[in-house]
Amino acid sequence: MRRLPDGSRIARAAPVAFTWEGRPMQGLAGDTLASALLANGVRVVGRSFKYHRPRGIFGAWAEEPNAILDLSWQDRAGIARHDPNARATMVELLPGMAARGVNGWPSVERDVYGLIDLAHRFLPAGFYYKTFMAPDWHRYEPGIRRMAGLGRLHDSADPLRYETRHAHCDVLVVGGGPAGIAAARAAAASGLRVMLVDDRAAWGGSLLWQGGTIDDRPATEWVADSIAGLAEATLLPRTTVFGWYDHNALGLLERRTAAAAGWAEDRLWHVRARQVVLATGAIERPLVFPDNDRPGVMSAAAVLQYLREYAVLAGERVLVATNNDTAYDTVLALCAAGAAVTVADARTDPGPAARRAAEAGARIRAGSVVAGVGGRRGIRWAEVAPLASLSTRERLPADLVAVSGGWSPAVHLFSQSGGKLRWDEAEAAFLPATPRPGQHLAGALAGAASLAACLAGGHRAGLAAARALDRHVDLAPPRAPDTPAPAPIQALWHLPLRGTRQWIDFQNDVTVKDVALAAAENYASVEHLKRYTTLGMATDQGKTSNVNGLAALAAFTGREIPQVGTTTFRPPFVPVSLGAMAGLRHSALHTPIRHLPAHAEHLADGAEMREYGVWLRPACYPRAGETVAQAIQREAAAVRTQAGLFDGSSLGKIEVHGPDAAAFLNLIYYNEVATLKPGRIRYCLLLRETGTVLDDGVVARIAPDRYLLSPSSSHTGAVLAMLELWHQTEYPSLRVAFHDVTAAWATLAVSGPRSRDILRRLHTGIDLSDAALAHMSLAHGTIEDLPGRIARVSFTGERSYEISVPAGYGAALWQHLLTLGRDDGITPYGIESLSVLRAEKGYILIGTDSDGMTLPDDLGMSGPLRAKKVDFVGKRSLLTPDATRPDRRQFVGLLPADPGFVPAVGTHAVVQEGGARRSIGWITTSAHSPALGRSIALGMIERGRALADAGAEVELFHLGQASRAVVTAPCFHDPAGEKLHG
Amino acid sequence: MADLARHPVAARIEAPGLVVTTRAPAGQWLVTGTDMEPNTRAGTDPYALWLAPGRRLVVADTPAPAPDDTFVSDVTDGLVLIEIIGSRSMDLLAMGCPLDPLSLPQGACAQTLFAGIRVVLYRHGAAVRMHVERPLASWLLDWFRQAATSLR
Amino acid sequence: MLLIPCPWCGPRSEPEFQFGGEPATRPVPAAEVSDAAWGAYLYVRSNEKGPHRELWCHAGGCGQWFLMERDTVTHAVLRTHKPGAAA
Amino acid sequence: MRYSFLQLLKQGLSGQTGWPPAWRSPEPKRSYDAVIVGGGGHGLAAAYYLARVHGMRRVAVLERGWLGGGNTGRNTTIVRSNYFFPESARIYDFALRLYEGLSKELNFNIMLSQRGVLNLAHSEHDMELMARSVNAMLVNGIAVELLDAKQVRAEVPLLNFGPGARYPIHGGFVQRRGGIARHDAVAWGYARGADSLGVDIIQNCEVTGFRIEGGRVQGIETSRGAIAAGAVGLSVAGHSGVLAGLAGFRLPIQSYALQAMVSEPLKPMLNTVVMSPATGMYVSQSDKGELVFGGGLDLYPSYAQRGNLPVEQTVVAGLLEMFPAFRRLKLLRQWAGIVDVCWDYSPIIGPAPVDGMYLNCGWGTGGFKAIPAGGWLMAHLLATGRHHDISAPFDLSRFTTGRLIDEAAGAAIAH
Repeated sequence: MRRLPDGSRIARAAPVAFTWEGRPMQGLAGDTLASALLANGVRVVGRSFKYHRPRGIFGAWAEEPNAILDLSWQDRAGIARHDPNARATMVELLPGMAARGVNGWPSVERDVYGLIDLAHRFLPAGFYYKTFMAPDWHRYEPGIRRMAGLGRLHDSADPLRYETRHAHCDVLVVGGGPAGIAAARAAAASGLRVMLVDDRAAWGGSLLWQGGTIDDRPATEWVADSIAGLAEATLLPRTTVFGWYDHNALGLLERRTAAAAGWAEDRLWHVRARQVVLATGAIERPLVFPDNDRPGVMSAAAVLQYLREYAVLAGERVLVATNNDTAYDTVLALCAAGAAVTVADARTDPGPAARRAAEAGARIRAGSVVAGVGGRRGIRWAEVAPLASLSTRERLPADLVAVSGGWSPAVHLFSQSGGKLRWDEAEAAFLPATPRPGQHLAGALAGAASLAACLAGGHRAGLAAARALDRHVDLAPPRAPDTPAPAPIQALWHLPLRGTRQWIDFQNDVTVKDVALAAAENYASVEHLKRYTTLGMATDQGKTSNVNGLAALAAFTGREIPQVGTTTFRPPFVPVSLGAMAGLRHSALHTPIRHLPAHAEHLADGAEMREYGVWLRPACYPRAGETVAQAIQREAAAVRTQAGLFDGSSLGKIEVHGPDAAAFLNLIYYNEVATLKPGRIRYCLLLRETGTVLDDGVVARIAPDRYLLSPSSSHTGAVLAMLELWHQTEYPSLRVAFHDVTAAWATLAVSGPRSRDILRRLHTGIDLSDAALAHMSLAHGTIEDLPGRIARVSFTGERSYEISVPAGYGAALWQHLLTLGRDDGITPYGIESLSVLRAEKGYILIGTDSDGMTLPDDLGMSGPLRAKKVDFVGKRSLLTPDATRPDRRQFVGLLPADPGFVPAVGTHAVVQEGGARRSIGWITTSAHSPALGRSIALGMIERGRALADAGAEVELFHLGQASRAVVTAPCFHDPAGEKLHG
Repeated sequence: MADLARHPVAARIEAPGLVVTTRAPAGQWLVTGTDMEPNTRAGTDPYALWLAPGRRLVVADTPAPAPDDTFVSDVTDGLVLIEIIGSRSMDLLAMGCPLDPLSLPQGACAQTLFAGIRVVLYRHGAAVRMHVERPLASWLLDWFRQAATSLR
Repeated sequence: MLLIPCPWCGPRSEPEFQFGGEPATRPVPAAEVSDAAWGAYLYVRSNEKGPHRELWCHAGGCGQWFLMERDTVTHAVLRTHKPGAAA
Repeated sequence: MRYSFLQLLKQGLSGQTGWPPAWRSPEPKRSYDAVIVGGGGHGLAAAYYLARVHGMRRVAVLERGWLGGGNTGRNTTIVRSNYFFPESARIYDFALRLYEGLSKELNFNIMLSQRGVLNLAHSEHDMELMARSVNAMLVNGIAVELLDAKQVRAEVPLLNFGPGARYPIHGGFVQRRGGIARHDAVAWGYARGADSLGVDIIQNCEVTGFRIEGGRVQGIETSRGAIAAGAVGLSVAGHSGVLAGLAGFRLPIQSYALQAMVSEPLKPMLNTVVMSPATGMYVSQSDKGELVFGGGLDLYPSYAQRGNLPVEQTVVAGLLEMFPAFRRLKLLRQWAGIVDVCWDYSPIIGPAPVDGMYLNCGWGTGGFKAIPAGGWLMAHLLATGRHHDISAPFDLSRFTTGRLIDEAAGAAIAH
């Protein structure tokens, strides 16, 4: 193996320094890591998964099964990057790259674990299902896990951002080879929005190394002109279309050469295309023969590509083994480069291509195959034998065996789109059957065997795509000289040689014997074969092994290949970095969060902000040296004794308007709302059709045809969707409309005995007397010259006023109220403090005290079920046997036997039944109550109300600790509510 | 009488070929009543954006009286107007929204998801305008700040 | 990634929509509905393999509910229409 | 032939050519005492226990495609029994206990790796709900531990404890006996066991109709001829609605795609199963070194075993929020099973509306971990015609009485 002085695009490019296994080496600008390694004579690049046999570079692009390396480098922005499983054939060589082999110790060149191969007789496919059972798998698993896996995760977190981009086009052409370019050219001529995508850096696909003439010019000139002519189109080189999703949506991964600082070069594209042309080419199949996994056995097409594109001669004494004509391009190129070439062509009459090769100096062995190779970390010799008598061997010195077993069209995307495959006996390949709607197939994918056929097929596909979008174009198709039809391929699978080891899946070490074993044990479905032997489950996903595997299975089960069929093609076509899949959705940008209008003020006042539902809200306002718990107690006490200020702006505000507003809401809400008088407010529940409580909140009637609903902060979206659903589908004739104005208003609550004294200092036209503004009523008016309203609603149990002004003024009103109330000890309080206060009152918090099974009666609210005649949402569910059984869990208070002990939320109440504990419910809220000077709790307990009436004591259980508590009514403070009405 | 100050949500984000700024419209109203052609914009100042059958958002750049219709809610402070202008604005939109820009000519408007958030999107002269709920504005502007660095 | 034609907004991408279950008319009045009939209304589904009648909401767009007939195997959208319109 | 290390050595000396078929591929007989439709884990386990526990010999399993090819071969292989309600705890822990002895019982290594299943809490509210669940489990006799943030970090250092975390980790709870098992091996182990006891496993045999007379099932029409049956069991997961339709009734089931993904294989780095309902993902590392991860359902009914891109990206975004170090790893493959989801996320086990026909379905996202119990209880139904007391609460009638077993509501987290 050596670099030739010239004869390729990059032969005289600038040198690029890199290291392999710590050893400095030199490649050229434009090399892949694989071509650079070959140029430096590196044979062994890895070790196989099970037997740790040496592995060398086999292919030249996405099909590569062996060269999976640990790669560290600095990207063009100087950021340290690492890829534990980099496919060397698809890595563009950059200065300073450090590559290392994986899965070998101390190195892949000299791997101690290679000794395992000596025991290969006792380690067939699926051996681990038949042993490792005594004492049990846990004894053996750690060792097996250390042996498995390829690269190692560096713990250096990847600091980069990954970009996602959506795009739309009329015609997406996948594949920038001759067929794809011809299709894009034809489609673009109609003025349609065309997108042409290819996973290589340069356009032309196989033309890059196969040459040929198009329109009487070198193919590369035609490529350059065509690409230049596609200036209007979106051209995406270095981009792999990795997945076909519903309705012509495709996922693309672009490997940019440059990205802005802080951004990864990977960019994910979502493309929606009205028409798609698939010109994804084909993948060469290896031949299957004894020890065909040795480093130095390579794909014939890859050898040609390394020679023509990277000026790397992969061997001096070459045996080319083939069953079809395509390998002869490689033979001619090798002869021209001065290599000694012998060809073993399985066909007895290989035809004109073989004659041309002989004239070029190659020795032809017709009707022959490669029957074996010698050498462990490289090829020393190869044996050729007539197919008809495999035992008569001719040993040839060789340092390279280039193999071609035929070509499998890259049907991955076509199959993902739901396309069915058909076995073509003449081509010995699975070809796409009928294209899916909006889909056109061209080139080698569609079985085109010559450059002329590719160009014609691509052109036709481009025109067909345009025609499907009512664009008719007449454009002359590109022409290539007609080449004589190739001599037919002769299907050649594994060789009938007993006692030999013939590889099908190089990376996962699956041999022909393994397929025979699977067939013998009746793992006879192709899907069983894959899972039992792990054939095609490695990081190349069977690109070079699947067809050889199922052909072997067909032979061992007496079936034809089409009867065996293929396994399912799944995205992604090539592995895609998880960072690219997630895009910008990480850290703060992972999921949106809502801020209150007075957000900045809360931070300034030292609030401990926490996420509640989708809002960021103050939990409490710890002062210097205060713990959160102390702050909560202080704030709660202040509200009980003086006054507190709370930001309730996140509470839902849905305006409902229309002549049928009252009638409609009455059909939805559990409580009676049609009789509510304007200016009055009622606490109501909303049920799901299953009768369970979706949300609670207050309903205020503004006018005969106007209501204001106030669902809880985290349920506003669900409530609005529910109202729209019932109105649009069940009651479309009712004249009512809903406006979600939650974000338009700031709502601040002043609560406590001194609350009204503070509000009197507020300049407002609203009459604050109890006569004019009783508890559970509201009034509109100006507040400091701003349009607003004041509602007397309390969740603390104290006299409370909720003041609403346009959201832009929320911050200023917060400061203003603090100033007005300073002399009355006004104290900002957060949600955790509010939770203590509402717990003292036994007020329910939906989603904390209740859960997805709670019915209204469980919360002690059975009135409306009896009173309301209309069929409100969920009504019938309140009459089922389960809804009316006596042992349901009910909402109650609990006073711990030890007043100083606050039982943890989530503590269960238990009873002893038959020597075992049974849970009869749990604590949903608990706190030390400043008002009572002791611990209190709320919970849902079976037959809770009866226990409360009897003042019964229950046993509590939390993480093994027992305690006791008396069951009480939920309200611990001012049960008559005198403070509210005052 | 205290003169309470109004705190708008304001931001300006610049990158090569891109300027993202917040605007404070004089008025925004959620209106139910007369219908209009779905997903279109009518009028220049004030102008109306279709939201649903029989529902529109009326936006006034300069002070104007509230619209007169069956059901009007003033949401001036409830929505933040973000304006995106510059040669790279389409690239930025393509990062956040699956909508095809061609389906948004002058005179069209669309309610869609941008960075996962519901927005109203439409062209306004050379710029693209976007209304987002006030509480989500700061998060979305943070998204713009981070996304814009990809254009440097 | 489904492309769903909202009856008002035209074709939009899947994340803008929410599946709302199979359309069913609620048996009324509550007092005359058997437990079995009510259980069937709440929980039993046709769950067709193939063309399937569904309720959807263009939640990320105009917020409207609409009916869709969709093939649950191929995901082809056969038709969408406004509620109440020709079912 | 018994599987053992010695047998491997003995066979090794003769080129591993002496192994018998793991199961036969018999032609279907004209009649059986019991026929189970669905050759996944649940169906094969039911057939095994019918023969093993109830001594029945004329039993068949009919599989439309290849055995173990449905959800059994498409899930993320997690086994656990950390459930909220006593009825759920009993059935899932019964399954876990059976799993613990299954390799020996079947003489087939199912690679049960009880490495612990860790659920994460991302707020104080989460921790409170978690305490409720943990206590419920302890009372149900399921050993679980509540952990604080420090303990979680010690267990899984790779987790995101960084300052910019959108979902800070406040703690979690772990079931040590939970873990993963090799899903294919469970299907193959049961198939081999059942076949060895005389059960006919008939693949590529699609049920096209039922012969029902007098409200009782008499036989089954299939793509390979008619088969008479004394009793019929349905275990076809996502296709339960289709089979029910053929038998003339409907089920409270909606079929959804549930996606799963694997990364490229890496050296060992994650030794626990980690679940984070809030970020919508769960993950473990397979013995081959791949990260196996999944998340919530695709949000609309589907019988297409592929899943959609938005949910896939949401799951990956959740995985990376919990494990930022994984950003550079690459996705190797993505697929989906079709899961049969009930309103209360609990299974349906018991008699079907047609006499002589029995249901074991509705497992939704939790079917794999329950295979041994589902099989055992279905066998009991088919053999005796009556419920075992563990399966009784999961009878179809609960959707009429309203007595649902709503695990999602109980634990307040989607499981």
